[in-house]
Amino acid sequence: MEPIYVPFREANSFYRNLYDLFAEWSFWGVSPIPDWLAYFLAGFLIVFTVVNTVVIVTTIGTWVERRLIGRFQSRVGPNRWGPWGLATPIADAVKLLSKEDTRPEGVDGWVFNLAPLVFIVSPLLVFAVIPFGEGTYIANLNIGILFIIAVTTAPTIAMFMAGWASGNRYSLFGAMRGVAQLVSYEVPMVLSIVGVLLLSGSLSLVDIVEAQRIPFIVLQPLGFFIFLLAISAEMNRSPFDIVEADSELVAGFHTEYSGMKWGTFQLAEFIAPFGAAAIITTLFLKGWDGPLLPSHLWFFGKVCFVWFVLLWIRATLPRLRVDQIMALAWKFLFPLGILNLFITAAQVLVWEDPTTGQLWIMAGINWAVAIACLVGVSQLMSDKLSTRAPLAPVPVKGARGLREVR
Amino acid sequence: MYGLGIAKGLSVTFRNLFRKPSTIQYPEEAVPQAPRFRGEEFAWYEERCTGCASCAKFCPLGIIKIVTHPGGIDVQEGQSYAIDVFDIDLGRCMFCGLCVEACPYDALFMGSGFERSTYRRDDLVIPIDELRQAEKHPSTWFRPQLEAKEYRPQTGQPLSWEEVGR
Amino acid sequence: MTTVLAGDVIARLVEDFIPGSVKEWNASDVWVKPESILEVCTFLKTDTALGCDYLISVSAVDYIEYFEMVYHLVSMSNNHSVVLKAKCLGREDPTVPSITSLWQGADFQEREVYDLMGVKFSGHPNLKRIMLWEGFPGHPQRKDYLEPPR
Amino acid sequence: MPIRTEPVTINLGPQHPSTHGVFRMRITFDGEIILDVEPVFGYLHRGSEKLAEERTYTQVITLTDRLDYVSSMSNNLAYVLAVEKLAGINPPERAMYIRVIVAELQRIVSHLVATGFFLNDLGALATPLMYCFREREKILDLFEMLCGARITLSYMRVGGVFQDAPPDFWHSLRDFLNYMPGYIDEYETLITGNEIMLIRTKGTGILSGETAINSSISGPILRASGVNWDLRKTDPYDVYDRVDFDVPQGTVGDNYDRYLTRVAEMRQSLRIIEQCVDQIEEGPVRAEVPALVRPPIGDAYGHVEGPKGELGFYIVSDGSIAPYRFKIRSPSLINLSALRGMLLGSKLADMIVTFGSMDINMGEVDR
Repeated sequence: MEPIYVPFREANSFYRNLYDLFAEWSFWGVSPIPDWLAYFLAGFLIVFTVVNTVVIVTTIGTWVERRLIGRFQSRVGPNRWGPWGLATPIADAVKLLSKEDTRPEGVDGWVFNLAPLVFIVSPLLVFAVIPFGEGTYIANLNIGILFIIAVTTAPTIAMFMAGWASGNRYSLFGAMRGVAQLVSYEVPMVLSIVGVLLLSGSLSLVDIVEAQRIPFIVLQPLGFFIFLLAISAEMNRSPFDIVEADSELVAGFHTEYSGMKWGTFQLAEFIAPFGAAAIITTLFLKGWDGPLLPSHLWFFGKVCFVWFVLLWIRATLPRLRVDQIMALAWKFLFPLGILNLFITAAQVLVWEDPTTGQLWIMAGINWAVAIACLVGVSQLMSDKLSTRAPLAPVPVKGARGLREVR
Repeated sequence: MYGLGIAKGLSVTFRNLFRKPSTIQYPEEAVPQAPRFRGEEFAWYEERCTGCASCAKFCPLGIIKIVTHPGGIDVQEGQSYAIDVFDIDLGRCMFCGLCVEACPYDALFMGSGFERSTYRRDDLVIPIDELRQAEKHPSTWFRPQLEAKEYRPQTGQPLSWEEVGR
Repeated sequence: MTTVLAGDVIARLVEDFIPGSVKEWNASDVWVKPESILEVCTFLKTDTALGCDYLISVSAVDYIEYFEMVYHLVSMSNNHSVVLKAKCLGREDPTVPSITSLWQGADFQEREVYDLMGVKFSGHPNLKRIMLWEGFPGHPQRKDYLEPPR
Repeated sequence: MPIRTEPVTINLGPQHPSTHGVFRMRITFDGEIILDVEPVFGYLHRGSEKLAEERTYTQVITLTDRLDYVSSMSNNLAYVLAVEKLAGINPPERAMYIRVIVAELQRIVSHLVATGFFLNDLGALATPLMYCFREREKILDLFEMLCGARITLSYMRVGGVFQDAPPDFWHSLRDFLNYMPGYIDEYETLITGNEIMLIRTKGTGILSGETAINSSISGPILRASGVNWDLRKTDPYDVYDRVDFDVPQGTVGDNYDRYLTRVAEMRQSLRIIEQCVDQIEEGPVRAEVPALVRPPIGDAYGHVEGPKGELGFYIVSDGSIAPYRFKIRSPSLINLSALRGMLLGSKLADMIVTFGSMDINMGEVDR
């Protein structure tokens, strides 16, 4: 009887053997266990390992992040718990788990509780499609990139749920800002990804990595720049962390949370940079490919390097204002994204399957365009900066009255 | 130019990555104190103190409690009273050192401790016998004669009442 | 050096501009009738020779029989300072015209004087207590203020 | 078609990460734009003016430390100058030089704190703040060497300073003068050119010169609005007329100018300290003043150019050992009166930055 669905079609894939292993299992007298159970067990085993490795790497990541930011600020960082503070993540986890999970009154019940769960789903889902090494990935979807783009929009809803449910004005401010920012940064992100797709020709991440004879960062500098800004805006990382801007909105949408609910938010916020770094390595830095060392080490090394750059930016740069962030998205990244798209499309049209020589020409053109755009737009920005007319005070009829929106 | 300022800022923080962090691990390493440090282990020399209570009068918060009765060493010349109670309420003291400044006989000195913490408020009151038995490391605050001797209260030897006079 | 204008010089200037407003003067201060403070200050601010365009501080002193309002003014252009005083007799509710219309800086200082000393300022945009809460009984900085029994 | 919006009122409460102390603002927002600001304070009111009436002239010094708890040297200096004007005492030469050195050191400390927290309000995750505090610690060590305390110093007395500086104070001051300009350059490279900082602070929180003079603003905020008024130049006290320094000024009077003025003032303070250290000679540091000084009946107003602005003390004496009336002209309280004008129409993020750039110290506002 033909099994209903053969999940791992590739013959030699790692999961196929695992699935076969489970297929011959028999317990409680039921000789070969039903097909769907074997599939479920194999899948569960894989997903369980991947999710746990991601969470553990993130907890170690929190320790590394706090030590590194400490070093950036000429201080030492946590070093009390365990040797060099290595037990700090465990201590944090225990504290968060044992901390009282307060629920302020006037809070919209189950929306308040559901928000953290929805928030943590998306950074974890991203790892479903990412190829960690030569053949090791959970699923090689042929629409991998589309899946990632779809998944990275989930935090928008979670943010708004949290902001709205906690009934605190600062959270509502944070949630409104978060929704506006995430929605308006989807567009430049997708545009920069499309630039990469044009060159690689297929949506599946494995094919994108294989198509990169030259890492796409060299071929697509403008795309990489836009994608870096957009992805750090998606995760509310440093220059764009207006959602939980601690100097303005106390803690944004997760002000009213405490205990493990707050812990889930923080965990999601610390997983997101690893997810972003993984996407950047697969899309722009040729994923697992590299001479000598095994592919997993290359992948992990590149992810850590990109993660360090994100952290470095977080430790240094101040925050942009809400309207400046939106202006940056729509007036700066969006046109550049379209320009980058046109140029890449033209190049792909001109050279059908480009030889490495032609690839280098394309790289040269793209770099020239990128530098020209950055310098040109910066002149526009800087003289716009100096002539910024101060906002006139806003006339309002009565405090409670209607008000025309300009 | 757009981006150049940010790049320079990033280079500053990166350079700082390789500098020695300036944190001092407090319980293990102590912060070096200056000899004039106004701390809380008061050094009080009963031999020098005549019970004139000018320190109690001059303290802005009035937290020094002195009870004396005539009958000190040389009552005829009215030289000094016998002191029954001399306690300083550290719970309310702000370590301004005006009492040390007001003492005409150099009997009271600031100390250089700062780690006295207790669970009950009235344990913070230093009674007279504790002042008597305490090892006397007088701080050189407002005492130029100690400073002339290059005396280091944190590391030096305890001083007896003859050596601290003007 | 900020020269302190002599009392009689200012007194003469103010007297012939607003007759009957100056009460007395000494080496450096001028005492003025409380009701005419606003006119005197307008004169001090607008007059070109004096041109005191910078109000330093507004303070009140409680001399038991009367409250004395003290205004320190400085002219930035010709770098001289003027000290203007006014005695408001009686303790019940001394009122003095507010000078916030001339200098916006006086707003908080007058509210503080009202809050702590109890001198009312007629014409002040929102004369409310600034340091203490609304229902605080009495004005603590008066000499005869007794703490309510704990 | 008018969209029906409803203004929301937020209590930027006494307990908020960026109110630099216990300060509350009742703000009415329409979306992110501020419609109305109403500052509420008094949470830190300790009644220092009333307390001073029961303390002798020397005991009041400990009160003045706690006014602007970030610059206690300048507070002491202002008070001591007022009492000396009242009692007609002039301190010896060396004391005046030491006073100017320590007041300028305190100005650097206050400006470091102001700049550090200004960047923190901008969102720079405390990196510049940690650098500024690292330098501040070195100055506090100098103060500890000098008078035994780091924050509440009470170092000055009527008629001079209570004790001369120990010899190793001068060596470490010399080292400090050598390496500090390097650190200030480091802040400049980290912050001044930063485009995000430029976008966030240029053109926000504008305070024009006329409104500044009208609301009797003083200090770096006044000079950032282009008004050339610095007490150290217009009414020099101690030895400020013997040292030459220039007064940095801004043009537009927005947050960026205020930040630049403070950083430039730090450099000028270093210049002043260097000249004082060269010009100082040996000599007594305290005039012959009785411990319970009794100034004659009368009143006097002494002021000093503190880091936050003109800090003045109006003291009325009735001949007894305690001041009859002790009025503090606090620059932060008066600088607050311009806050409303600067914030109307700006956004929530600008409001935090503008409030940070005004460097208000609540100890001085509420007294």
